[in-house]
Amino acid sequence: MLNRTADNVARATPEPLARKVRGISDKGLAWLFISPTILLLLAINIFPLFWAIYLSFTNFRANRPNEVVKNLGFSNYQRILGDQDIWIAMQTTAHFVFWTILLQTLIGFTLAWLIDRKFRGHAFWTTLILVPMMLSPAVVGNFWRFLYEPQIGLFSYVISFVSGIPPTNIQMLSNVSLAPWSIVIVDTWMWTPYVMLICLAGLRSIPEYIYEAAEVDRASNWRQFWSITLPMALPFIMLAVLFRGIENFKMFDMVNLLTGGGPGSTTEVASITLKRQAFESWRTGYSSAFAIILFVAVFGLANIYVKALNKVKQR
Amino acid sequence: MAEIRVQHLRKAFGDFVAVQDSNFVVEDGEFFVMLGPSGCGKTTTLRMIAGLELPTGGQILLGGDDVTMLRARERDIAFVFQLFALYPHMNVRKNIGFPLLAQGMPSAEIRTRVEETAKLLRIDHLLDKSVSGLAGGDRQRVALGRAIVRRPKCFLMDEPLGTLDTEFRDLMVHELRELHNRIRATTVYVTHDQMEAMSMADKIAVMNHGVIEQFGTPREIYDRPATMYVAEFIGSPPMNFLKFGGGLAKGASEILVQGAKVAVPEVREDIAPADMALGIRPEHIRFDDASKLRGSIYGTEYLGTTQIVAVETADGIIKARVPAEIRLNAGDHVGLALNSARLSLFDKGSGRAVKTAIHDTASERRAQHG
Amino acid sequence: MADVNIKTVTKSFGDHVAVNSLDLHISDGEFVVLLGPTGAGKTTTLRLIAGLERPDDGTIEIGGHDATALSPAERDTAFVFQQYSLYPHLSVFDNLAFPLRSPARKIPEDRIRRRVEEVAKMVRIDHKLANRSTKLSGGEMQRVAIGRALVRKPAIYLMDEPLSSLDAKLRADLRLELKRIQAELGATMLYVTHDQIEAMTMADRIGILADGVLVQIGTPRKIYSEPANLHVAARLGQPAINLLPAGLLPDGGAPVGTKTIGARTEHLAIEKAANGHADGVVDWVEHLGDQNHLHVTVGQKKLVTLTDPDTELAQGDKVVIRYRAPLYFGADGQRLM
Amino acid sequence: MKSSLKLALGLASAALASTAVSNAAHAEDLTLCWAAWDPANALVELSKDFTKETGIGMKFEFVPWTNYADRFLNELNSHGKLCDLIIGDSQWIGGAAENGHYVKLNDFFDKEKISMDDFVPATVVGYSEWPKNTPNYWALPAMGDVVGWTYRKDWFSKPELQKEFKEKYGWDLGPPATFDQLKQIAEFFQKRQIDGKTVYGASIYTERGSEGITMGAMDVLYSYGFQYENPKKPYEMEGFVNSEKSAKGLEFYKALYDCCTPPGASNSYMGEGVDAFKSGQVAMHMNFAFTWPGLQKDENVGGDKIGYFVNPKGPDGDQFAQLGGQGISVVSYSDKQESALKYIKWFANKDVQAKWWSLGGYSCLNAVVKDPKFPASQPYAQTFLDSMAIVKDFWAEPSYAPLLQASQKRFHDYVVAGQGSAKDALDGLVKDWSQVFQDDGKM
Amino acid sequence: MSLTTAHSVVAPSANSKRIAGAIIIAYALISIVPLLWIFATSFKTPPDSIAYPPKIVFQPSIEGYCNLFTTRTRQTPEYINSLGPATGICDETSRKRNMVIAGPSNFLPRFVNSLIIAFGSTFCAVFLGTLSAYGFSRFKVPLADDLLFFILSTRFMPPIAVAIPIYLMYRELGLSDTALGMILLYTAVNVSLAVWLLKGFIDEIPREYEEAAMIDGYTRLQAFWRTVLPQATTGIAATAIFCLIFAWNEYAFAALLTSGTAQTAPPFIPTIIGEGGQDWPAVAAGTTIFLVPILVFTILLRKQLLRGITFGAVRK
Repeated sequence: MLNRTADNVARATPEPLARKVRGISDKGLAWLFISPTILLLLAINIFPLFWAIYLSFTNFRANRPNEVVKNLGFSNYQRILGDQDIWIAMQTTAHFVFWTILLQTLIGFTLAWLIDRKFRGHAFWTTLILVPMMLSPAVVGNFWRFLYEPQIGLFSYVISFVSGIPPTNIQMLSNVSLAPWSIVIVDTWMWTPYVMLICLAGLRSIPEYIYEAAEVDRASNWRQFWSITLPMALPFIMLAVLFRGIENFKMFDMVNLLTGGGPGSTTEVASITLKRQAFESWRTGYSSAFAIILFVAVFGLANIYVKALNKVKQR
Repeated sequence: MAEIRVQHLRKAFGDFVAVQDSNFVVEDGEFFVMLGPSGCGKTTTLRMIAGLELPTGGQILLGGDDVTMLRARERDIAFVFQLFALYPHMNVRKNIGFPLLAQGMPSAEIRTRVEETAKLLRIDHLLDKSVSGLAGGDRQRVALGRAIVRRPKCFLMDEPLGTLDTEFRDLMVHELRELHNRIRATTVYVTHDQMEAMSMADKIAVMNHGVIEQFGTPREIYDRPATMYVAEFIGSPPMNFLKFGGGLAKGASEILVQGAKVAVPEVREDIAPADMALGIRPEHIRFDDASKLRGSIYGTEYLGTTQIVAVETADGIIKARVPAEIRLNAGDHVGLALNSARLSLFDKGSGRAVKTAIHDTASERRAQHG
Repeated sequence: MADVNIKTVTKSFGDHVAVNSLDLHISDGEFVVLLGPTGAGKTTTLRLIAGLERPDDGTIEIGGHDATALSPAERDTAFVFQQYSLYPHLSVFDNLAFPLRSPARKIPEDRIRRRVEEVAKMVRIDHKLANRSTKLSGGEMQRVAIGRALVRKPAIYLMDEPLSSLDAKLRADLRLELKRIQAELGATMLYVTHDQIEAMTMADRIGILADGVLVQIGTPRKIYSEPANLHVAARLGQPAINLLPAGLLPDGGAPVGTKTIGARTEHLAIEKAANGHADGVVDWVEHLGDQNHLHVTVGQKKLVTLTDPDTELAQGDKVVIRYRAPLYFGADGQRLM
Repeated sequence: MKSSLKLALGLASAALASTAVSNAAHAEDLTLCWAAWDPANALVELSKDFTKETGIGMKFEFVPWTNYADRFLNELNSHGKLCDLIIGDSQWIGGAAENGHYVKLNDFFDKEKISMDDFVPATVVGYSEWPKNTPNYWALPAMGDVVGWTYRKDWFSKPELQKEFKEKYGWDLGPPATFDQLKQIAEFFQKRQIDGKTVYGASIYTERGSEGITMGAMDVLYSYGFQYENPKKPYEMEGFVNSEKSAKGLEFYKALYDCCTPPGASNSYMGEGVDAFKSGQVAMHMNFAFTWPGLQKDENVGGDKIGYFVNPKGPDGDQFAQLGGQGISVVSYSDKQESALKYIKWFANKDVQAKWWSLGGYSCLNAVVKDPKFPASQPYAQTFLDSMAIVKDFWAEPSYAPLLQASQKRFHDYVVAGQGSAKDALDGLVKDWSQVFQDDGKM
Repeated sequence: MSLTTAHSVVAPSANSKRIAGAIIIAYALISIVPLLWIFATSFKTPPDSIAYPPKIVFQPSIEGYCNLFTTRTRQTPEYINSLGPATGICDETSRKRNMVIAGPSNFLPRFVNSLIIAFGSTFCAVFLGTLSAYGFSRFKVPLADDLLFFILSTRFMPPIAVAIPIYLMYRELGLSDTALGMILLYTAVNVSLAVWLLKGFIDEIPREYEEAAMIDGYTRLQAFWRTVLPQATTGIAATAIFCLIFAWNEYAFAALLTSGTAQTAPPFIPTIIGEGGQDWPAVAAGTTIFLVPILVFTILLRKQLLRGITFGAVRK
């Protein structure tokens, strides 16, 4: 039953057109598609990275273009690793990373766990909770300074209202022992939603039938939480911790605008130190060395962590 | 082990009635299969028996106890899920041991029980493997292990072979049935695959739209389908229907189909004139040039020992299963001889089977209609 | 339509040889089914013909021309995939029209419309042309997928287990339909499946693939009744062929060198033992409805045959079993003539 | 989804087009960079005359003091073309001259007959010259500035407070002459209820990020006897920077911070000081003189309520004040240097300088400040003149930034965060500064 | 049988839903308070903004918005009176405070910069990302895993560390403080994320679609365009939101590598000051305007956003 339309319309690809159809070879296309990205990254990431490595062995200062650049060998590295202040900054960073992650994970997981009940309107409220993480840490961090003002700030007022402590005693940004918490609070406020989302993804990845299985296996709610919910969401929680860990290790904008590292040097995290050395003191070579050290540190820690994560995932 | 008694069970989700007034009894040690297409209410029924779903009405008795409104964990049942529902973060040993752990059994005892169970299922060599790396059949065995390790009152299985490859499925069907023969646990098994049901069940309930259409042994259901629906659902190819008209009188044993007289099992009830259907299984058709019931060959499907022959008659295509040696060509005219003793008669309107002599032998084991 | 000639084609992925020196000729208008288990090289063969993979060795001729080096678009084949057959972002109509809208074809839209409607009727989906392709049932989707292949008149239709994701009833329906359409169009078709029923019921010729090698090719009857070796014999038949060691039962006619005897239902005569002698015992009679299996134990071996539903044999009956022209296999697994 | 992508593209291209248009329209505009503060806003107002005269439009890039140095040194170091004219801080002059950021103005001055002798000498040295005290000019003195104090005259003159103060301290409440007196007054007002509000003693500089606390602490340290280096041996700091007297001065500054500043004033510089004074929180307020015109005009604390005094004397009677203020320079990376020079020429004009003073700027032109009518022209004019007479400035070295970094950290760690002793802080400072000079090869 | 599982007994009870809902709503409301406060402050007068206790009820004013867009200078009443009648409502408001509007502020150009740079870099990152994600997903690229890991690892660097050599490079190339420079930089930072996210999305689209198209007579490029892209739109949208959020909010690079011409809003807004310290109503007004686009995007594209985040999470 060969009818004519079929013949006309659907004839084999006509010979002269065959060449047209051939197009670019797969290999050519692969490189065409990939190379712009690779080139861009080479230009904007890799080349500068190698330049920074080179600079880290010199005394180059970007604000002294006319000076002779001397090769210092490893002395920049020695100076950094022997500098008390740098170690204090690293400690401050670790402290900040630890507490923000702890709080964000605890609160974020709890929120996710509650949202997973799927109460009426949960989608709307979830979206609302997400809003802080969409915002610019710099712009919002700056505004938090206003909220923290001891005499006029809303935060101090509310805390004072609730606790009865006079607002002038709630000097979040001035008090040496409160200032670190002021950045922890803002970071937690901003990024708990992020951890919550990843945890939510983790909880949602647990199929309901697993709970049904546990139900028929006669597991109590408590046992279900500890034996099913938590271990199955663990890879996600660990992932959230990884992401937040890397981000907070790099943290600059929010801290810079909130406390600027003060009072004294109590909130001076590594990025702030680096910024001061690189763009205020203009010790370019020295700060390049510091940058490389930071990079290696994050990279190393992240790698170790990812290995642990993969182990958890492959159980 | 215990008997399961379901009475007037009903489940509605809003306006949608998933299960309507179901009644059946699964006797102690019986392998009971609920068969039907997806959405027929079989899984919902199973989940209500398990306590994963609470019924809208009716009663469920487990070993004589009313468990209707108890949660799953308060009933002593085991459930095998379609997707196995293994705990992916635990190894085989922990998966099987989990129900015992949840019960608070000491770990030494758990260990011995798990190992016993694993040996029974021949997966003892896999105990310390991660479940994610297991092949489908082994996962299935682990799921079974988790179910039997606790020695519950009954097993409930929700299409447990649905995700396995066809080749493997046949193997598992036999294995499951063998396992049942060994431990003789009351089992309720849900499937949409009639082959599984026929191979394993002691009793089958065929469900459709929340209603049990027929309840009985596999042979009853195959040989004496209670409705046209059941007749069509079971069998491959399914039962052929030829329409005929007019009423039937009690005692009649002949009908007129397409102008041909066809002998049928003696009718046991009076039927007012209506559209009727004659049901013939493909294997009950022979080619006989003498027959007045005629048609032409539409196509054949060669199956080796047998072949399926599609015959175009005045009333549509009829499929016959005949030995493969018979050579037929498309377009050949043939006469169809029917095995009178095995024919079913249906009221086309209601789909209900007409009571005839084929029902005699089994009248006391009559299926309950829902 | 055209014939396809595959000559000594080999394709490896790393260490794994997917297709090993394959020779296959598909005549114009022929329906060839490649049957084999997962990993036998069926799909790779299709992909080689379509041009989605390049052979390591050998040539592929389509319609008499060497197509080995051509891109998929130039080869003019049509392919129905096992899964993911429809573009989810397009309607049924647009899915069907997609092959015709190839920029290389330049077919006017009104002719595309006519052709699509025609094909839609052929695969009985014309009432759903405006639907989103994601809103169809499994059977409808597969019809559209087949329809999409049919809108063109390519040199060959390549089908990769197009029915495997459907349930048994639908599969049976579409099987018949596909065969009908192929016959109507006089289409050349290479169809790949692991389902022996599909192969037996549809094929003009069946090719049995194992580990990348074409073990045997021939008509279904030939393959069924004269399998080349044990592997082929075991692939076809339901219940599966009984493979019994020589000497288990009296096998007078067995040729020299017989190691294994293959016996299907038609190769066995089973009767209730009249006097003391018996070869085996009936295990059980399995009533599967349309089939009834008789399970018999002979020594250590189990034997399954089809039986009449009303057989007089019952569990525990002692039986006498005799061969009726069974299949004989040598030590190397090859069938002995 | 397609539509939202399109929307994004549309937005982006529309935005591109709009800026392209606006850039083209103002191709000839000059951009002047300065700090964001009152005088800068006054300069905007003043510059309208320049545009009227020459047709050259003016754009302004103002950055708060806390970002000022950061941002513009970054801009200069990146050889950016943002600023054609820059009013750069006094300490930058060394680096800017040596690294070629500024256009040298000697030839231009000669050509246009602008004489540095016409300007207040301290401002010429402070804002224009590099190396110091040589006739190499890199800027035209633009804004004279110096740290001084304002106080609440209305509170000081309340009879009941005067009486109470006299009883407590034995001398009449009035502008302090010494730092000890200043602290007594501050203590007296700290947490006192005045007109139903809690008030505090003094607002001082405590800012950490840029230069705040250094400016404030130095303002005190100079008068306590602090010296940057051995006058006989450059860059020898041991015993000068960290002398006992210096330590006393720093201890005083911390004591003042601890006892008498408003709550939360741990990061306070010019802006925060103004806010504290304007909102009636503090009795005294350390700040650069530039703030005075604005405060004088303020409806709440200005007019009769405000008084001014020169930075008090130290224990030994020394009296110095921290120099502020800037010169205006032409950026050497600018494409519009000619127009920029035109602006400087216009700005050096006597009439413009007079209007500059009247709008709120501090002219450095002798003709303006030496005018006999000048001291009476504003209530703060005399205090300004007196303060300008005693100025000292921070390092103007090319390495001023790391030097400042070190003092910011050392001072803030000690004064605000309370770490270690004053001596420790100054010892550390000597160490840090020595390192900087070593890196520079000057030690 | 999705219908039935939704009613499972393991589903949370009505009571637990109520409690969970109450806690979540409470958290959501509390966490949104700072934003409401920013919004409210933007409509306060400067005195109201620093009142104690903080004013919840106040007379709304547009002074903050006026101050945001203008530069003002304090002058004597005599001088102000000499200028002639006020032009416009902002002028009037200023004069009430003895201020004169000296000119426009730099907020608008900075906002426009933000738009250009954020959308421009997002477009580039998504464009490049889609191409290379497709490349990595479909072709055998030598050292693909290493390349992918390398692409991702560039995100481990603290921005300040990256900024040092970029600063020097841009200085040499004349890219300092240019929109092009910032677009390139943000594209480079975002493209690594884009490649990873999009590769995940594209991996999910079965190859069979393109293969079918290629067999049907399309070239690979046409097949990519006609079959892969339309199916990847959700993924592309999700990726675009991420890139946009990053570029829109980025502060460190913007603060270090731009000073005016190409400066974006984030480093600018914290520098909005009044006569003293920060002019909080103006800062709040700027913050509000700055936050609006991202809020609108969040609400419009929340589904893609959720998918993107969780997807990124699931993949790694």
